[in-house]
Amino acid sequence: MLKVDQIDVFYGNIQALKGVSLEVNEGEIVTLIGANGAGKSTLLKTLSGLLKPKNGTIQYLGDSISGKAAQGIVKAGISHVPEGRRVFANMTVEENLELGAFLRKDSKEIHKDIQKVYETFPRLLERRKQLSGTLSGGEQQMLAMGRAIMARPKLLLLDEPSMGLAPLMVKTIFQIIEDINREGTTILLVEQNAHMALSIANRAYVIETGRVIVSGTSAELQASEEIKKAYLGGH
Amino acid sequence: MKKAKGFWLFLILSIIVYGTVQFLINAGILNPFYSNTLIFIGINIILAVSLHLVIGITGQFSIGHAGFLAVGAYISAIFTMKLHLPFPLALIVGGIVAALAGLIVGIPSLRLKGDYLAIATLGFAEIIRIVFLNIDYVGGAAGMQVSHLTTWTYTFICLFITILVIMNFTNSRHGRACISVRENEIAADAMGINTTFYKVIAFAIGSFFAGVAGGLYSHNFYIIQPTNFGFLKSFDILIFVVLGGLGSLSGAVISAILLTLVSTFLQDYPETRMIMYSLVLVIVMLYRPQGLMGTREITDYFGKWKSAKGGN
Amino acid sequence: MGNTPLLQVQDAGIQFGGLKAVSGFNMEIHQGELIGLIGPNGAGKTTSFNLLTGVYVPTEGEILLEGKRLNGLPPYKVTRLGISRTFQNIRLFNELSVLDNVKVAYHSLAKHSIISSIFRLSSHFSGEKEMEEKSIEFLKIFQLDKFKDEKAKNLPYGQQRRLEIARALAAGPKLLLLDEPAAGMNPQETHDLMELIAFIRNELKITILLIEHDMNLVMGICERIYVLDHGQLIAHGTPEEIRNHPKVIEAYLGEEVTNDA
Amino acid sequence: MEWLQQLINGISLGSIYALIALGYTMVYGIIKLINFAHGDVFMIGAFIGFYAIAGWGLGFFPALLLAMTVCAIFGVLIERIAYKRLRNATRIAALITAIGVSLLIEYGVIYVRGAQPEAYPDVFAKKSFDVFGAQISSQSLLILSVSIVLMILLQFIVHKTKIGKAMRAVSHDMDAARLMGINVNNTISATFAIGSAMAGAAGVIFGVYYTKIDPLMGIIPGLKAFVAAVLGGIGIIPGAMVGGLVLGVVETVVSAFGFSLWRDAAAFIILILILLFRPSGIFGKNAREKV
Amino acid sequence: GCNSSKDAGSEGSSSKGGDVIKIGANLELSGPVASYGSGIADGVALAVEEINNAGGVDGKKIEIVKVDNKSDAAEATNGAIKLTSQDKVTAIIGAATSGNTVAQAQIANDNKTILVSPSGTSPTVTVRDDGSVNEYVFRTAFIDPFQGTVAANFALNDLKVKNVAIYADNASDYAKGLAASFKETFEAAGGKIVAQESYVAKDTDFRSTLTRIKAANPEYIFIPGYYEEVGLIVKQAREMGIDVPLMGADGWDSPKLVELAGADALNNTFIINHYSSEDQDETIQKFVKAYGDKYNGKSPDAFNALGYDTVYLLTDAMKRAGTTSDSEKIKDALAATKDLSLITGTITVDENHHLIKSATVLEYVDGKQTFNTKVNP
Ligand SMILES: Nc1ncnc2c1ncn2[C@@H]1O[C@H](COP(=O)(O)OP(=O)(O)OP(=O)(O)O)[C@@H](O)[C@H]1O
Ligand SMILES: Nc1ncnc2c1ncn2[C@@H]1O[C@H](COP(=O)(O)OP(=O)(O)OP(=O)(O)O)[C@@H](O)[C@H]1O
Ligand SMILES: [Mg+2]
Ligand SMILES: [Mg+2]
Repeated sequence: MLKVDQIDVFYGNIQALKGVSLEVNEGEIVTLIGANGAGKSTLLKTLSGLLKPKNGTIQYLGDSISGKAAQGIVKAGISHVPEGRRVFANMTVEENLELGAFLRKDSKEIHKDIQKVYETFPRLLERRKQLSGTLSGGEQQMLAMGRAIMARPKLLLLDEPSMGLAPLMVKTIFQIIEDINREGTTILLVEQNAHMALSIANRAYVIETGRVIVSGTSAELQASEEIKKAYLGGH
Repeated sequence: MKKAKGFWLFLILSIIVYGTVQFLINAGILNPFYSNTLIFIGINIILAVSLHLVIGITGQFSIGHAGFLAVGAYISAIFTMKLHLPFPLALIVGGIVAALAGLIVGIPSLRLKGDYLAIATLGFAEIIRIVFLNIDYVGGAAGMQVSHLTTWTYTFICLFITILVIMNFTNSRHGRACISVRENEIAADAMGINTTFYKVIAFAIGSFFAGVAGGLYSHNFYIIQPTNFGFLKSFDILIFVVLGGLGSLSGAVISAILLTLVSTFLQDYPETRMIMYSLVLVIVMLYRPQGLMGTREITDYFGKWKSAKGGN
Repeated sequence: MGNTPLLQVQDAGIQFGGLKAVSGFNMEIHQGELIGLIGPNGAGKTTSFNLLTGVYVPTEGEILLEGKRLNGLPPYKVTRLGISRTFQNIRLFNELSVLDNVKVAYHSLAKHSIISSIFRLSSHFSGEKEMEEKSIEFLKIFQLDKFKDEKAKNLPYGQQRRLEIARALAAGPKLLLLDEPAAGMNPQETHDLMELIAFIRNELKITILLIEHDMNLVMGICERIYVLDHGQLIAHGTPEEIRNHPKVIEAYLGEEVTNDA
Repeated sequence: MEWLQQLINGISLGSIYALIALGYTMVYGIIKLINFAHGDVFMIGAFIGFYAIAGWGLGFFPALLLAMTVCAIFGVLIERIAYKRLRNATRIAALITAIGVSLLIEYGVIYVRGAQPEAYPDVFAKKSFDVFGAQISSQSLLILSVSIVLMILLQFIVHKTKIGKAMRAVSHDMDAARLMGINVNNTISATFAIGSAMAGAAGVIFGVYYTKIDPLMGIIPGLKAFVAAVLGGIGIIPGAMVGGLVLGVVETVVSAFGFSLWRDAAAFIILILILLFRPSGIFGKNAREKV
Repeated sequence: GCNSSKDAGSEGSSSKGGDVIKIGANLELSGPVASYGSGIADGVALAVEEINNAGGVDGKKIEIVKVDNKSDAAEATNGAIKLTSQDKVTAIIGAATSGNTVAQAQIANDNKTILVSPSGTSPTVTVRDDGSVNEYVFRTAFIDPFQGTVAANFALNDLKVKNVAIYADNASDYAKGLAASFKETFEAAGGKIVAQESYVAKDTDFRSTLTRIKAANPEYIFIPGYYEEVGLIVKQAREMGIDVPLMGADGWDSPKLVELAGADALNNTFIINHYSSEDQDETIQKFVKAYGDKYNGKSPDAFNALGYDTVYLLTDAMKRAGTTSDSEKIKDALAATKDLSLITGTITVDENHHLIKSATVLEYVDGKQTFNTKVNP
């Protein structure tokens, strides 16, 4: 579905990604783990068109999307839930959801999808008229995910969805990720919480200082002593 | 150690600059046009550096600096012209009264931020101007005639003191406190910084020197009128600071020199003067939005150059 | 010190418009303790830190530090009395160097006046020198001294969190408040952080109150834990008690408490 | 009667300020730029309207539409050329650029046509209505109603239409807006187009009402409109309307008491006082930074 | 535009220096009163062009060195220093406003450079606070007290009004001076000022103050100021139903006034002037035509005419002094100017360097200035 081949990404003169390659197949949950500053968010931003790779190609459903503008990529079916949620603070929950469907024209279906998001996240229904800036962290995370789903993506990019969430909420969020995936959305998940991530993912990549250093199935990684030591806090 | 060295360098450099210019004036090599341009540059540097403390260091978005210039100009003119007191005293009193005005203007800064503070400071400056417009004692709209007392020596001494004081203030725990207010007021507060105090102090010191500049200004240009101190004048000063690089003292100095020269040079092209001036402004901002110096100081380059040499 | 607790919070609370973000909050912390504060997102944890540090003025109740009332004091005075903190969303002085970030926190402990700095009197030099030396000592504890001339914004995320803690310590607190210090860290980094927190408490003898969602960390090092939900205290006790508290499980931990690692 | 008349005077003056402030506040609301060139776009609009009416003999409404169109294009050009590069720069750098652009427009126009003023021809038969002995001119009614209609229209655009939602999204977080599929450049252009068209309309109406236009005419109304926008809560559309009216009435009342020389000072004093009690303006939400 | 032609005077400029007369023009070409300064510059350019085409003065062509003082006193000072010490001009024309002229007066005196203000009407331009005269400073316009007195006498004797209002531009010392002398003369003769109000240049809305004035029921309103605002004041006053006679001075004189106020509104208004562009006098019509030819058919206003006259005032003195460079002699010749006939009147310079020139009272009838009375000083 998605094939990233040898991409280099720069911030000014700083190279954040160095020849990164990876693949995501239809229907999978793939997770990307790695230390702070490894370049995980940078990769997702490149996939969703916020950054442009200097070298390398990105193929999505057979077409090249490297260097394409963000709105085109959204239209093609990739939604990105950014790090730190980035909800539109001065707009209501419902307006945020509507914005998620910005490129869609089928207002009836949009309305239905909003109801569906409310079913998935009953908390959002309670708060639908509240300005999203006043929501708690967990609520904002739900909103950010709901907003991304509103675009009916085929591929959902999630950047640290569990950050700053209470344990119960983390469980809920991971549950929802699995549900979304079960309903047919492919997922690329960036996580610090490697335990949880590996427990739901099919495959994983480990990224360090801008390079992919290890990849494999979740089971393989969970079993690896080195990975355990470095990312799972196994000591 | 490093800073002490910087100080001596500054002192020696100052003496050389002063001495050379004074010699050239005495020898008649610098005609009045050039010496007057130098005085004007000096005044503009004082204004730029004093505003730099408020905006560049403390991060208080003040766009009404001409108001303090006006206070200093009028008060000092009253002292020399009406009360017949000596010029140096007039300069100091002009500065002090401007500093008091700065204290008052500093108060809204305790509650206002960003653009709201900006418009409030601009409003204060306009109020000050309108007050002078309505006082017949200082000539109202017609303005007040002032004797020419400003000389290169006075200008240089004031300039020297301004830079020294603001530099010393900035490079101390107090300056750091101001910068921390600029960087993150909430965190500064949480670290035990009395943010209120430092904001007001920055306004007071900044306006003191703007007031001194006002005294030099009024005694250099024969007449002062309220229209000399409108918001466009404030913008001029603001432009020095931003173009030089917010937070960079040497940047403020350099851009005050450059812009004054550009403006003087453009006097020969009256029809296109303002067009060229505004183009310079826009183009510099487009290609160097961080200003000429960014947040660096000229000594940083100097230091780098030196250490590079040392490394070889 | 006697028996007066270091910090007493009595029925404190605050309202934003109609919303009671925190109400009837009671807490006692004694010298040398390491206490956790947990609760679901939006429970009011950060808000209660804001009450303690003077960012918000409580609309009800009392806050006492060593018996002294803190209500209504501005944050900088609270800090000078002995409470300092870190922020949930990092708030460093980005353009200042790492060293200067710490020096700012030393500000209120230094004595030299504006006049002495402007005229470069000897008290200025001695004051600045002392600040510099002490700041570097702190940076060394946190192994940040090698970055001392780097701008704070250029540090990697994990180091920025450490610098925030270093800076808070430099303000000379009796009580240190940490708001989600492990957020965004991977398990290994979290583990290092736990050791650091233990060191601060054990070696530097500073009392600590921390908010954290990482149960390994909270349960692993805190002696007592307070649990907030919807602005109300719902439980309080040792980690063991909290882990099995039905209300806490329902509101926060979820059914089965996984205790991995 | 005198007081009723003064109130009417104040509202007429205030609706001019409001008219300019609406476009000002809208642009500010979306990209947080104090667009000092807004007053100059207003001036350009006034001149286009003048040449259209006096030179080419167009009627008022065609001239108004023409001025709005040209100003919209002009506004978009200004944004694309001067402001776009500065989106990620500091706010103050953008402000200085705006001041530069403002000077450039003013003196560009002076270079082309000189500094002398121009007088708008009369386009409406003058009519005054008598209300309890006070005079209301048809023109001031026109201005007031145009301002109110435009305010409602703007409020509708920003809050109810899709482009409006896109604008608000962009104003809060450009990258997140991109992730929704919003074309940020086009959205900002649309904002400038609408804001500048409003300024153009205000220019023509100003010309018709006050007759005199000149290349520097935008400076003071631009500043007053900025004050009005801040007074109402900058970025808030009804705030600009109310701010403009308050400013107009305050100035008029001060003059009515015989302190006409103090009226600008009074306007600023009111501004500062309101800001001290409501630091984000009359309608502004007192959004304290969440810690 | 007309800009390329503005510099016509400097055609043939050469660096030889000997065969040109360098005259500085230190004017408000940008900033708030740019329209006054550029108006003068246009008039100056026309006169210079005429003189140079006719062979110059004493065979030498005039070269104008323009500086823009941005309507700011500090810049005016800078400009004057530049003109005297860099360009070494013989004389400086400028500035348009009294304040910006005063800013140059001392420099002109110190450097023995002649300074002529075309439109600075405040007595302080030529006479210092201590009563001494600025030797090198002259003017082309009359001083304020004179016009104020003329207006007051006209109101008393010709219009026979007793209760009047004054509405003056407070941002110009010109208008304030006029208002003060009007008041003094009028009250001394037993008249009553029922309302005295001010506005500030660049205002556009005068309705609230006019409402106040209306409430005081004056029989006549004296409005010293410049046409840009006066046009709006007259228009707004008439719209509000104020139909008493209105009167002003030379600052009103501009064809723009008629456009701004409208011909109807101007009926029953009076103006004191140096001259009238409607005056059928031959030289005046020649000037009006020449001006129109040079500037796309524009009709000259008072600033254009005063700028134009200033050049002729200067060259007349040079001719009489028999030198184009000895400023001391030219200064003496200027001070001795007597009955020189210019567009804006026949002038004589008095011991204070004030002008003695006749004034004309004109009445607007359907947008045309018609002759009413002539007043001699
Ligand atoms: N806007 C930027 N400008 C310059 N450098 C940047 C920028 N954003 C990120 N970087 C740098 O790029 C590198 C990769 O950052 P990235 O945000 O992708 O890391 P990450 O793996 O997502 O880390 P985290 O776990 O902290 O989210 C880091 O070294 C970071 O400092
Ligand atoms: N300044 C404020 N104005 C209005 N509501 C506020 C304000 N500050 C906090 N709140 C509200 O108070 C509640 C508690 O917020 P708080 O930030 O204390 O939560 P928290 O427990 O720290 O959650 P998290 O774990 O997500 O950080 C939330 O509902 C929040 O929206
Ligand atoms: Mg990341
Ligand atoms: Mg929190």
